[in-house]
Amino acid sequence: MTNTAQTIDPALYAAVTDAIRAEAKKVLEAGAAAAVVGWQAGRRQGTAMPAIITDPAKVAELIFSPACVNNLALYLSKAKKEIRARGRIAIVVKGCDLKALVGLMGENQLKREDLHVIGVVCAGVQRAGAAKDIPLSEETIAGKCRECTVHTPEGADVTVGTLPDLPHFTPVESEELSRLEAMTPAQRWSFWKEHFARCIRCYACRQVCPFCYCEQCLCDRNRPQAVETTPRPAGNMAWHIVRAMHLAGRCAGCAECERVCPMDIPLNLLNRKMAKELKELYGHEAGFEVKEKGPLAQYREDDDQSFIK
Amino acid sequence: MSRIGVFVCHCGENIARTVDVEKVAAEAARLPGVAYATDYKYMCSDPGQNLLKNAVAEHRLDGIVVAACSPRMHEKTFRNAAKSAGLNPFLCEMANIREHCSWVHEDRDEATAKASDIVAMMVARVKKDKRLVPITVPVTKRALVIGGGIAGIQAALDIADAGHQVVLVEREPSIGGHMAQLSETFPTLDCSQCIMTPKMVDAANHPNITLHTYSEIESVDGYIGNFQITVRKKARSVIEEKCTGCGVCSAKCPQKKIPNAFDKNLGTRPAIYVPFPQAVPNTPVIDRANCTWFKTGKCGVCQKVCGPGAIDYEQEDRLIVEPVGAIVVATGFELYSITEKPKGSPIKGYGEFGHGTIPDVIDGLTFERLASASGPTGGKILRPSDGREPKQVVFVQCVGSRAREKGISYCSKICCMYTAKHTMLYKHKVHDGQAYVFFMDARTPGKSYDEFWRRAIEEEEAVYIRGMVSRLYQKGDKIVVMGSDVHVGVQVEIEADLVVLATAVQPRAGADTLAQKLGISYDSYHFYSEAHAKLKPVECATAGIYLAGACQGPKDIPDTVSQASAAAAKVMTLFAKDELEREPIVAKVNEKNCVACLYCKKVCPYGAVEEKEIRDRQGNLIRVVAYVNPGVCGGCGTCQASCPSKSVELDGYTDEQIMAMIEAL
Amino acid sequence: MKHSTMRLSTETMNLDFVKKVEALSGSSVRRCFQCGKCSAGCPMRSFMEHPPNRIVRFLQLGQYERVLAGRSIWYCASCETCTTRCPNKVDLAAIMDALRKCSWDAKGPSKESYVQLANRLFIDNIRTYGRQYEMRLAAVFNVKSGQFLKDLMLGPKLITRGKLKVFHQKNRNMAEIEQIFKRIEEMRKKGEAP
Amino acid sequence: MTPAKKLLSYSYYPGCSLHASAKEYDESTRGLFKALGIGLKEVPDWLCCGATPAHNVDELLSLSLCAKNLSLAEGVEGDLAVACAACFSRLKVTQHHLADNETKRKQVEYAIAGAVNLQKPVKHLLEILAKDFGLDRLTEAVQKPLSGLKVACYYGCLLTRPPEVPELDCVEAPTIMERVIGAVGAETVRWSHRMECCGANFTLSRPGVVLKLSGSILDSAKAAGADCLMVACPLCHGNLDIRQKEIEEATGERFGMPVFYMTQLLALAVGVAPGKLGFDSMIVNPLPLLKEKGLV
Amino acid sequence: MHAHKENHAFEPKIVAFVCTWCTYAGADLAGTARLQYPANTRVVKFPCTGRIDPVFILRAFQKGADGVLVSGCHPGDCHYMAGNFHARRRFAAFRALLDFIGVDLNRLQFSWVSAAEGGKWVEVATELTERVRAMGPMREFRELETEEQWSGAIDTPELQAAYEAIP
Repeated sequence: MTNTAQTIDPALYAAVTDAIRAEAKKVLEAGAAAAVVGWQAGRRQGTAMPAIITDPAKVAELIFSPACVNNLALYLSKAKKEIRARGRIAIVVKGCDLKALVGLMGENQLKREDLHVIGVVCAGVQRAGAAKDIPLSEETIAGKCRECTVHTPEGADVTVGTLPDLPHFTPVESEELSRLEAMTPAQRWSFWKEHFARCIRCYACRQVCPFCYCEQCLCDRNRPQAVETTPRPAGNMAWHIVRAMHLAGRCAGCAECERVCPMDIPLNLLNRKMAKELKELYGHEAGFEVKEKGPLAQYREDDDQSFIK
Repeated sequence: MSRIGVFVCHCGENIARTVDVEKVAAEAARLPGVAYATDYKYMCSDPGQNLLKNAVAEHRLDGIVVAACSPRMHEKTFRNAAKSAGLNPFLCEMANIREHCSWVHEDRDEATAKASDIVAMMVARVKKDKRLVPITVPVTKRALVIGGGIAGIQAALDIADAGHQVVLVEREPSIGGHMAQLSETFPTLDCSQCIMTPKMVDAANHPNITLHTYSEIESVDGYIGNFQITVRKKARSVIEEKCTGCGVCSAKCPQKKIPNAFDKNLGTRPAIYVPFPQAVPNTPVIDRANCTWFKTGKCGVCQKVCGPGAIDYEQEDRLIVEPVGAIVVATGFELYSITEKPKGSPIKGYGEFGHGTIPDVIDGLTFERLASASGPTGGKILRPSDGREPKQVVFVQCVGSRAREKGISYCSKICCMYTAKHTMLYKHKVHDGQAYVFFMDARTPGKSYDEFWRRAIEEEEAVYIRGMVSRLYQKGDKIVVMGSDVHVGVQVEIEADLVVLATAVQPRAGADTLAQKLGISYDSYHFYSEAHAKLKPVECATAGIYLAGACQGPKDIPDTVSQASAAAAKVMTLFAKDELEREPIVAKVNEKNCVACLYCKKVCPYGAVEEKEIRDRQGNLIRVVAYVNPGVCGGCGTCQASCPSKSVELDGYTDEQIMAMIEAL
Repeated sequence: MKHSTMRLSTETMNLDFVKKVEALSGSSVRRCFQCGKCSAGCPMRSFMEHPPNRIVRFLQLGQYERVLAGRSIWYCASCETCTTRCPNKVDLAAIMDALRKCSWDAKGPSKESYVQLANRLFIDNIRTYGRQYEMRLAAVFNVKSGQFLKDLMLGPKLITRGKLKVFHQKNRNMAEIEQIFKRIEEMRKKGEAP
Repeated sequence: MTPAKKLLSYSYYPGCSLHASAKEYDESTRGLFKALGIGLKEVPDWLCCGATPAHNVDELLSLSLCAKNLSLAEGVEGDLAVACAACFSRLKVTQHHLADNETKRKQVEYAIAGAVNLQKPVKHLLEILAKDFGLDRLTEAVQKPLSGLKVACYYGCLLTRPPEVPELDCVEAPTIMERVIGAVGAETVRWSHRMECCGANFTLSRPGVVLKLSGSILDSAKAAGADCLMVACPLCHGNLDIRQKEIEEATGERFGMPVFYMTQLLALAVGVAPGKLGFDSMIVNPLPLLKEKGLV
Repeated sequence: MHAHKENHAFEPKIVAFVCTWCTYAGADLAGTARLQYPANTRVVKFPCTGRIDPVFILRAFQKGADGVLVSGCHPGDCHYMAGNFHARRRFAAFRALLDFIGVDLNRLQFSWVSAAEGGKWVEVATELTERVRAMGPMREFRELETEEQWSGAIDTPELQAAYEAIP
């Protein structure tokens, strides 16, 4: 599997782009979907942005490239919810995006039969701020993609692309997680305290998260106020704790929150940690199958209670 | 601005001794929103309650905090007082400064400071209290009684006599339970059958009682006043309506040698049988596991000989739904068996007593069948092994009971008395025989009980040996009993002809499964738990369900009958009202914010959450939200803690109320 | 002492001793409710002046002198029948071990010296040779107990059948054995072990 | 039916008696295992387990001696096979006890200057034969079935006690010996004194005790119609065999009941030469009985 | 007056979130039995541990609690059948999160105390109080309350004075 080259062959993305276009054309023309949610080229060179295509003539706008970072599941759970009224929707998903879709199905937000899922084989996407239009390498690949286990999405209606040999990437996220776990609580506290102190409460993390689909966020409520809303350290700490807790057992690790954070807070670390704990405690992994009940909505009588006196 | 009244109780000296109540009241008066604060010697007394009522009127109070004992003690009292003063009762809260403060701390300053904190927290809470209206639900005035032993029969008769319909469900083919198996009963030695059979017939003939024998509870839905019970009527293979009880089928059945469980397998019965001659109903049942027709498809004798054509080999289990308003659980007990238990069972058998392999080592109930005039020996005491009359009989008490090593640490309560009875019955029937009893303590509290036990020793000459038995083993046709007499400190060896073990009283197998269906709690032995050991001994913590008899703990017949009548009285109290009021501590969904992730539905232990479709005027589906059925909601609040957007709230424990308390810290 | 009145007071009940026995044996003494099942099954009961249940009873009353002074504890064969059958999970065999240790440490106020002597020789044997040499054990026991002629007839029979070794080889772990004994003594001296 | 044959191999702790008064137990064990193709490797320079005298007066010493032996056994591959019931009980109790009690474990670890080996499975020969090797295979290996021989299996105290420790079989009504010897064709009698105490280590200090207790065991076995006794403990063997003559003198009753180690009978059945089984070192001569039954 | 009372420099604030059926009743029983324990605990009553939102624990720390106790019915004894089972998972996850954030878990205790376990209530409350007393005040959350944005530390005399002034 490993190749000696240090970069990912961009041929994959071009092939996938063609396949997406063909599939989109097919489903739109056949009326199997009212719209296709995918990516199109961004205004600036080497960027991409979400696209909703309804006209079969415009399928050529769809692309797939290392710049297609967005998790499109968001566009079904809240961002462009209104398009769901049009009928069956086709959606282009990377493996990580599909995990979010699966989670949303378990939470009654989506129905499988309402979707035509076009899975794309993905070797990785760019990290935030990486130089555009060059092949992905140790320098430019996103953290989550380095340890990706879902390059090929499973359970889509069609899956396009063939995975090339991949170079070995340093697993920076798990290394960072281990580094934090090895710290004393006091060290961890000051680590997070420094990061959270920078938070400006722009809520980009919330906006971009496919699972933050509540009509009214608990953290915006003022009767009672559970979390202070001004961007002060106390409220910031509370916000990030509540956010991580609410995503525990649900977050599928798309790491969009971390990508969009203007203050570079390593938010996906929290999500990864909770996912790891819930796997260890209850053997739960989010996003692999549609489960009626997540790990925190069910129990076993013999669950671990060694921490309870 | 709120107008809260704070009333600090001295509880005589109970609170005032360690808490400076005046200071607590003075500090409370300074809290924002407190319009009035005072202290009084006994708030729960009449003058105390009047003080509260007058203050509500005088100071136009819109919330009350009574700083006194635990709300578990007097919340109802003060809420009623508030109500009679014209205040919504749910605007009255109690600050527990007795059980949680004055009684557990000695330092006066610390206790006073803590009491003030507690009051401040409750003041903060009461400001966020909402007016709540009790929920009313209609009552179905029909009762279900589970178990047709003496407990169930008594409860059913009492309720039926009061004019209410009763559904009596019994697992076995006949009602009667253990009492029908007994010979005589202590302390009067009257014949069990003679006092039991009339009651069985009464129950069967009572116009208000519907009897389902050979039936089990399949499922239980609903709640107090409104249960839906599904009863599984097992296939009897005999049409009850047609059968006349003539008994020809049993007489002609070629299978005759099936051990009769009712006689503890001492006697035999045919494959189509009634368990005992006095059975009610007197309708036989086919034991399909042993019936030649069901095993081979050949025979059919019973069908041929049945005049009324009541035999139906094709009969299947039937499910019957019975709506009821109250349930009496009276599933009784079974005896511990000394045989080796399967691996994994917490109960161990008695290897030192031969694991049940020595034929002349029997249990107390087997002895009852031997002594019973309607039993397999016609009331003669004969050994199971060779049918000889035993001349030396050893009784061993506390087998399995009071033995934590064997997995049971409780006293079975009835064995001391029935063993004394056994020695007497034995002496009456075998005049030249000698009874020995190994015992630890003779526990004979009860009217005429100790006198009865003494009579066994003094007049019937039973030899009581205080000490336990280490081992039993067969030696020739005798059983060697190795015991000790701890009074004289020597080992005792008796070569017995028959050994009778007073084995422990245990709940029925499957008691836990039934409890799970009913939603009632049980202890580690699977005895059902009453709501309060002293003050609510027949109620379950689950409203509308009551306990009678040995399913709740070992009991003799007088206690069982008393408890059964008590349970019946509780049912009648419930049925005296047309509607039930219950605390409105239930969850409500904020439909505006709910996004129907249905987390609440997934965690609800009561299944109270449903999906509700919101439609526009044209009937188009707009969206789906969660809906909590207030009749079914138990009020635990797990839904609210789980709801990401807090779109479901538990009345009485809202986030606002709780946050207010935390913030008042 | 055997028949004298038992005067009970907080002074005469030595509950510290009971706690020590409980700690050494890891078994509760209080839990016993005197059902007598231990005594009923005890193979050695007829050799003891106090039946096992009474030993526990004396302990419950803090009467340790009566326990240690008697020969009962030395006549226990460690067959564990009592422990096996106790309805209350009182580990009487372990309590007996603990009592013997207490008596042993106090250089034995007991009447039963033969059993103690045999135990002592047995342990000495381990310390010296690492293993048991029954010939030596028996011979020394007979010399020390003054029963020179005991089992006189058995000896030759056993030797001719190769059952008693007259000679024995040294164990290569002898130094370590000595260390084990030494370290245990050292811990005891420091009060780190019972 | 028979599971695929696997090569079994064990480390072996014989214990003091098997090198002296119970040498026929040792010899027959080795002979039996060799005949069955089971490997047996003696732990080098093992020490006395301390037996009853050690735990009687000094639990810490007893635990330390056993712990030391367990760590010596670490060097030899395979589960630890133990023949003597007393050694078996002590080694098992040590593991059981020290797993639960950290304080004691620390003390023992200091005394033996090393960690306690709590993992090494300690197995009595019976367990190896009945469970690891399997009764079916044992039956297959029989060359000379012991048919007609009525055996009273005598368990004594320590094979199954204390409860919850040896886990060999039911603590009150074990059948493992009957099952094992039954597998090679012997007939077993039902009798009452299978688990009564023989008098144990009082053999030296208070022989009178032994005469009484072992006497009633012999009595009971005889009454049940047994030809011989079968034991798995050198101490029991000593009391029942070596002192049988004295018991006869004391009670005036004649038993003449040979007392076999279980391995002697099993080895005989699987075809080990009788000369290698130490029958000549038994005090009660078993040869007349074995000849009568056509076994030698 | 009470000669045996020790004077401590620091009296921790302990908030106890308890269910009404088991632990609240257990604490009542401790009172009825007149068992003594430190006066630092403030009880907030819930119908069930299932009702206890992790946010409350967080809020309690933010509002000055030095230790938090969460206690309910033993598994299988829940008045609402399964509330405590759900709570158990929720708290297992939440404490892992707090630990990862850097909160010393010695300040957060979970327990099962039944209505019959007055003694256990006393034991749990005492143990937590004494443990937290030895640890000193919960500085972490309190410091956050005083800090303004961008200020990583209390580095001006004014801020220091303000911090000292917090009760």
